[in-house]
Amino acid sequence: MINTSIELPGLSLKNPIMPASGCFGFGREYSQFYDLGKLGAVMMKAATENMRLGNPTPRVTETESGMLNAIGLQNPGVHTIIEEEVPFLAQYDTCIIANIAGSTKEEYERVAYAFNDVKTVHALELNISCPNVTAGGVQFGTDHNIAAQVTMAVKKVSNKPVYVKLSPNVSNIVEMAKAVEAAGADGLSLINTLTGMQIHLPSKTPVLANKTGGLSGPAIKPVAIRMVYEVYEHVSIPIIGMGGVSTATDVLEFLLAGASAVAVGTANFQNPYVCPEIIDALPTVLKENGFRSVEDAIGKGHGI
Amino acid sequence: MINTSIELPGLSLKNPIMPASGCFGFGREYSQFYDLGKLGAVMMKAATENMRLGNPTPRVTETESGMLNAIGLQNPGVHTIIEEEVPFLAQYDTCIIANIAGSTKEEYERVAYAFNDVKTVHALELNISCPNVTAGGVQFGTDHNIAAQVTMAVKKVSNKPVYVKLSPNVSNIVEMAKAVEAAGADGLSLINTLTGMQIHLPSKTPVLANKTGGLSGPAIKPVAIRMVYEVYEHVSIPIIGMGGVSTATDVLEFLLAGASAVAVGTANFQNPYVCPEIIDALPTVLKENGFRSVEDAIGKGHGI
Amino acid sequence: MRKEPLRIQQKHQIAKDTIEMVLQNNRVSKCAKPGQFIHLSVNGHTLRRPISIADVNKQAGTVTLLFKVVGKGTSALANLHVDEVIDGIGPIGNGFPIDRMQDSTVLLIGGGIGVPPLYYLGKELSKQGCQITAVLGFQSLNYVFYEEQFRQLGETVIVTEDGSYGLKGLVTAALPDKKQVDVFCTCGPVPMLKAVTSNLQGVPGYISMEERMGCGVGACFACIVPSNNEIGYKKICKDGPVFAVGEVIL
Amino acid sequence: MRKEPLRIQQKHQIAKDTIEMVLQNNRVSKCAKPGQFIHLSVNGHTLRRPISIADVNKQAGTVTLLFKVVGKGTSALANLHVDEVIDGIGPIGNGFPIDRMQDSTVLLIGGGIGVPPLYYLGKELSKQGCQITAVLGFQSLNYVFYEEQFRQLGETVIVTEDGSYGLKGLVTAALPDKKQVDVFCTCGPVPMLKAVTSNLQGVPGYISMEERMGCGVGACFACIVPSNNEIGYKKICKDGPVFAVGEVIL
Ligand SMILES: Cc1cc2nc3c(=O)[nH]c(=O)nc-3n(C[C@H](O)[C@H](O)[C@H](O)COP(=O)(O)OP(=O)(O)OC[C@H]3O[C@@H](n4cnc5c(N)ncnc54)[C@H](O)[C@@H]3O)c2cc1C
Ligand SMILES: Cc1cc2nc3c(=O)[nH]c(=O)nc-3n(C[C@H](O)[C@H](O)[C@H](O)COP(=O)(O)OP(=O)(O)OC[C@H]3O[C@@H](n4cnc5c(N)ncnc54)[C@H](O)[C@@H]3O)c2cc1C
Ligand SMILES: Cc1cc2nc3c(=O)[nH]c(=O)nc-3n(C[C@H](O)[C@H](O)[C@H](O)COP(=O)(O)O)c2cc1C
Ligand SMILES: Cc1cc2nc3c(=O)[nH]c(=O)nc-3n(C[C@H](O)[C@H](O)[C@H](O)COP(=O)(O)O)c2cc1C
Ligand code: FES
Ligand code: FES
Repeated sequence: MINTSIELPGLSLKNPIMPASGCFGFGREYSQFYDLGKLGAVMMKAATENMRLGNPTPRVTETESGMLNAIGLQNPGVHTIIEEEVPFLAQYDTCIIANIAGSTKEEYERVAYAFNDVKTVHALELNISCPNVTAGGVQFGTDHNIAAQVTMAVKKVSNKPVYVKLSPNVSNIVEMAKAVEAAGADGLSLINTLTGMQIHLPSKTPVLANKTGGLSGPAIKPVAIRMVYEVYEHVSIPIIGMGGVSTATDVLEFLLAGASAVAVGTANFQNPYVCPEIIDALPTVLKENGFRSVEDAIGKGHGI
Repeated sequence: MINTSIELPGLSLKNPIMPASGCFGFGREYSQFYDLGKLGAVMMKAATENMRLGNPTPRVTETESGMLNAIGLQNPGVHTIIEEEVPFLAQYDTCIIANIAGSTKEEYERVAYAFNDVKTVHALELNISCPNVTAGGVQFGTDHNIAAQVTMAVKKVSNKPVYVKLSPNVSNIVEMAKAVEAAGADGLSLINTLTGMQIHLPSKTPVLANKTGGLSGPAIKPVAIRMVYEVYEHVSIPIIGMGGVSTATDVLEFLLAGASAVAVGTANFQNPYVCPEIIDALPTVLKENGFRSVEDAIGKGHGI
Repeated sequence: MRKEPLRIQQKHQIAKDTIEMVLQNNRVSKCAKPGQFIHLSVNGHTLRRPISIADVNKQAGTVTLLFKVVGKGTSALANLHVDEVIDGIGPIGNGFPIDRMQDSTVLLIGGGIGVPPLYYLGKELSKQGCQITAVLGFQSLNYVFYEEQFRQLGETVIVTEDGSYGLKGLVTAALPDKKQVDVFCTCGPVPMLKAVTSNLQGVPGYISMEERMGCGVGACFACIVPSNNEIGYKKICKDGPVFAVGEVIL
Repeated sequence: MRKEPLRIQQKHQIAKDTIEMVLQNNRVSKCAKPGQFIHLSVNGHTLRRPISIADVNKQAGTVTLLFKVVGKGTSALANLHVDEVIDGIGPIGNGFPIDRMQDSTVLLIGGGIGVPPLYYLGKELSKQGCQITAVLGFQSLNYVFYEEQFRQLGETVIVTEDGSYGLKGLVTAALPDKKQVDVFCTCGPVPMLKAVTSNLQGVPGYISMEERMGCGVGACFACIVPSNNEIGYKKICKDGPVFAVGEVIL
């Protein structure tokens, strides 16, 4: 028997697979396809203090082996999420990770604080890296001092473990990771989307109404693997890896690079069953590659 | 008749298409496939002061809609290039752009200086962005002060127009572009490769001997388009765009984003005839989209 | 909702760049309602393509899709062969509320690739005793399809932009008098939807909308349309693609 | 050098995971030399796959490739059907210098997917009056291929790693006495090449090498092997894949 369970701060995962934030809503839709209790965890769509309507449409477009999105953090606001969405997800035997975002440090604090009394939320994912919001987002995610300050502020008000989600759009990912680790982060999420653009030839304007969007999908996997690998060598907090995962072998690649768990984003759109399929395939892939457990594989791409 | 010619500092291009540095050697091999005189220009493989042997193998691997390479600037050294390679290329009716690299500012200066007397080389491309060399490369390419210093130093010793090739692995591409423009760059090349990694499951180590490599190909095109678009709005020097180009419509997308000419890299490996095929298709694509010339299309993705 | 294998039973080109595909899948054919769509996977493509259900044969266990080849995805679909299997999620969305239209006089207004869902709708409405009038707009003669099929449902007016067939102009030029219409149903590009709803102001109507989609099931917030409801928006894939006039802000 | 369309004339599985493909292209068949390879395009893949020419029929205008399905590219190739066309660049590279081996006793040593180029080589050497001995190593019985074909060229020893067929062990265990060999030609994984050349030290020999390739034509510097020459390296795709022993540093 291959042991796929893994213990991370705040998260007792039965397996290391979770849908990535923003690619799974609050789980309702995918619960039509399968029992969400199968998942290691669910990363909810970003929560901000108040309801946000997000960017104008078009908000998504396809690229080679990937896609661009500029949703703009649309969400019903943290209080509605806590009242209406968390209870739905909490019916399932899975961990819940709340992705939190804001335009100011204070907004991050208030959103984080709002989850304190929500026992069914196991951890926070601090989204300082959304490329699609003008205030906040990018600046927080690309300046290591500001990233550290937000992390520290959230840690102070929150009673949950905090995973900081880093932006890949930086010169030095290790510096960012070390800064938020020093600021008290319990874990890291790597990576958010790369900022990209596509121009629509017939209209001669960017396809996305927001002009730029976040590039996700298999196209970015090599960048994600590189960042997880580099960061793993410089931090001691666990990493949730993501970026282009669509198979159990992709998951193993992330584990070898140093991730302790793996999120699946864009691939849900292509195949709504991708998470349970990966969960079913993972033990065999681990076994074929000589591992007895998920734990066993973590960081094994770094040699001895 | 669609006019595909374009005038850039030092370069009278009959068309805006040129093979990208490192993907075409010094032209000899591809001259077996077609007349290099068809090309707008050729960007030669990087030249360093002395011969370099580069990284151990494996040096390339395939990724989804892309590839990783870690050649490590292997080249015969600037003097051999000038004596043996430039004269070969100079037989053809095309512009020659010399890509120059180094580990120190002084090496860049000496390599640039060496081309001063080579009349057949029309411009320099200053490669401050190669992710695959440990000394130099990355630091030069990700710190805007150092990038500006190298640019200034090279401009001082060189009598050729200098196009600075920027790395996409930065938090703020516009800041980099403005810094090198202020330092005297005559043009920009955007983008070099994104740093990535792939892990080989059977051996549980990175596929590339150098561990990390540069991601190129269609996968990165959205990042390249975004950077060209952003930089175009903030500089007044011309941009040579590149990253994932494999069709004439890709070329038009780069022109709309703000590129004045376009380089084709990885696509040469898949289709050795890709450059002449694009050159043949470009007039029709321009016409179908309502342009009478290449000039006409530049920057037209920015609205009026 | 499930992912379903749809076997291509027939494939025909029925107009310029326009493909008719009859797909075999019992479950989908049994539960498909007019106005719903299927989110089709295309090999080598990250995102699925939403295509409306244009007809259903419950006995044969088939659904018919009509689509125009406009880009890489639709041209890859058009190149598939009979007996190949397409992976589709569906039927998705809320269709036209046909129960509310029993025995009424219904005007169908379709533009280009907005025409397909109206055919299945028209057939079902006919069965319910509705009287159907259809106004269908196309770019030009080459693009006209399903004229005969619509004629069998009721009076049908064809409009082409260049006047190469039927009336010249836009569908709005050919709309009947409001008073003769109990309810209208329309599908097409947003400018057409706007023009139609303003022309038929006061008449109850339903519009079917399009937007670029990610998930196609309501999870990703890609296909939002502004609404006057308390949350300020609707999801086209989940709440639509059919909305009552006034439910969303065009 | 050109990009050539190669039409699949025959396709057979000849051993576990091992495909034999006969491809029609007059020009390639006319000029292919033993040891050269073809750089094959695979739909949906950025990089081409290098595969050796395993046999040639100049009359029929065909070349035969033998390849093992090891990853995505080779499995996509294996799934192609008769009459489909593969786009290949080639023949590429410098093959075995058969002119220099006339009338000699030649030992062929192949390991796994290193066996294919040796077959065409053996056939051409036979024609030139050479006496052939072949030592071919495979993982196990299931993987053995072309035994009969090689037997027709000369004495052939099969070695399997697990002893499930022929001799058990590595090819080096089955090499004949140096004195009986004028020249050897070998192709296989680098550890095998090393072992073989050290075992046959003093005997003139040629080795065919593999490396991950980008361009396949000498432009990208991906497929470098260190050499003692003045520039310090050779390109496998352009200068090789066949090198004289000592020409490159293994
Ligand atoms: C609910 C719904 C029902 C539809 N029904 C039909 C139908 O019955 N027949 C038909 O011909 N077309 C229909 N369409 C439009 C059809 O989905 C697009 O024409 C198709 O997705 C274009 O794909 P492509 O790859 O060929 O084009 P590309 O332009 O290459 O596509 C690029 C991306 O944009 C998306 N996209 C492009 N145009 C549209 C569009 N108009 N709507 C949504 N996404 C788009 C594609 O899905 C893809 O993700 C419908 C769209 C929606 C939303
Ligand atoms: C000159 C030469 C001749 C060859 N002749 C044969 C032959 O006749 N029969 C045969 O079965 N194989 C041969 N090979 C090996 C063959 O090229 C690889 O097995 C094949 O490229 C693997 O592709 P894949 O997509 O199935 O594997 P993947 O592992 O998915 O490939 C990933 C990438 O690595 C490259 N790669 C992986 N393994 C090798 C390898 N051993 N050599 C070079 N590139 C590799 C692939 O080309 C691709 O770019 C030869 C290789 C070379 C260099
Ligand atoms: C449509 C879409 C919406 C997203 N929304 C969020 C979000 O709200 N918060 C967040 O932290 N990341 C968001 N992301 C980023 C993903 O969580 C993930 O980090 C990224 O897509 C890379 O993974 P993938 O390649 O598997 O999609 C979103 C991604 C997509 C495609
Ligand atoms: C194999 C390889 C070698 C390269 N060598 C160089 C180089 O020597 N100098 C340089 O400036 N860029 C080099 N590049 C980067 C390309 O010139 C180009 O910027 C990049 O590959 C993006 O374009 P593409 O997606 O069309 O390949 C190299 C790229 C590849 C794939
Ligand atoms: S497409 Fe994802 S919510 Fe509609
Ligand atoms: S593969 Fe490019 S030089 Fe050999």
